[in-house]
Amino acid sequence: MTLDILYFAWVRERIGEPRETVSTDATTVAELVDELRAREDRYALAFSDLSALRVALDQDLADFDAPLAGVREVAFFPPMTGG
Amino acid sequence: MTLDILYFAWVRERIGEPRETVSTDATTVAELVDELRAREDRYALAFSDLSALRVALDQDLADFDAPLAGVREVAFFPPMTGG
Amino acid sequence: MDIRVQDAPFDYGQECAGFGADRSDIGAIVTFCGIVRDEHSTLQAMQIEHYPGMTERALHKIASEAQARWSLSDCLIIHRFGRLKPGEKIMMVATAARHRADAFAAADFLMDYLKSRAPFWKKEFSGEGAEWVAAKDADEDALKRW
Amino acid sequence: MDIRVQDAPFDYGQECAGFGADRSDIGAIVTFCGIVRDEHSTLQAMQIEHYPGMTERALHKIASEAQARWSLSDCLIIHRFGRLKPGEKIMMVATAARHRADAFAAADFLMDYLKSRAPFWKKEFSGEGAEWVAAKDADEDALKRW
Repeated sequence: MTLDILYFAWVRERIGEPRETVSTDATTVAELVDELRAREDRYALAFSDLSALRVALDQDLADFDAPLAGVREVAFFPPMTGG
Repeated sequence: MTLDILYFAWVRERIGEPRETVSTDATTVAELVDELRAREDRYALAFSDLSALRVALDQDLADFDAPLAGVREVAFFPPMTGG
Repeated sequence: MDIRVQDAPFDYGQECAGFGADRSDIGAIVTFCGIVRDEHSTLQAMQIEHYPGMTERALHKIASEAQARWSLSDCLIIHRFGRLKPGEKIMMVATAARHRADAFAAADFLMDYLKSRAPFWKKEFSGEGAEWVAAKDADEDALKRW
Repeated sequence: MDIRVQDAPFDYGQECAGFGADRSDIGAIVTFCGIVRDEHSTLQAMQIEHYPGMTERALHKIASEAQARWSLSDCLIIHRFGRLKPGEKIMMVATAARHRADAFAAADFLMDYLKSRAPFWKKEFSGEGAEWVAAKDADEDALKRW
């Protein structure tokens, strides 16, 4: 499966890029995070504390145990601060 | 004691004038209302249901059993509808 | 604190634009505007009567109470009296604060108290005659929230 | 329903003046405006990042939820992104309703959800460096009110 992964705010800064396309066999967000963490230190650092992160699947907020089947776009970011 | 009495909204319309000066020996608002009621039908009509009326003494809301000692201006009106 | 009771119309947009404009400690502004509503196209005019002297006194008291309860940077009340046409703006309040919760609560509080504790009375004129607007129990009940 | 996500400044006064101007069924308007606060004169700028696409989607969802919960005549959200200076207006919401309770509740609700459920992130730049604004527990807790 091919996924577009987007990063925002300090997650983007730690990863060092705003988006990338990855090929993965992960079936859930949590599995995808494990794959990313294993890649390089900057990923391990960005994903070190999942409680400080939020995830959106195809632009809707989701949980980390959500399945990735049918998903095109995954975004990781800190809690939002709008308004 | 001499008092300025003011009427507003439908109380003013029933009494037929916006204000008058009265001499009274009433010691409370309730006694003053009794005196006014006894005057003429238009007063009796205006003061027929005290639960539909509010009173202010020297421009502060008060109760009908409030004393009149030291008061200069008494106003009667229906519940307010500001905003 | 800026409190105005007036016969003349006011410019809601301009008041919003100018409110708190010269302060750097404001993070949140809430405004409320009350308008003469005419849902069924039957209303010809609304006459607003007030109690000169007591009105200003009551509005100052209500605004002071809001400033005592919440951390406000500024507070504005404008209320018209006289004859208004449907669609005309009756009154407005504006509150400014560091944080939104204070600005919201204070504006909501001001409106609840203005509704039932400021000496204004409204009379509606339609083709069928004129009628004083009755106070609502819900408005009196709203005061218990505070 | 009017929702705008934009880099450019907006004119709060003009938006307030125009909002609901052509409707006769509106009795109450509530507006909220969020401003870049600089209490201690240390802030140089605020950078607002957002998630294009999801932002518009989230704002529409929040506004639709407000319209489903309350009886609203109209609803406006404007939110800026990009680099803002102290005192600049970040965003505004406006709600119009027949009665004030609906307008107040809906505006308050919109702000609570915008704060924690719309994909914006703020970074503050001062002489001492730059820092991402952290989400507050109180903002997340505020959602439980609804």
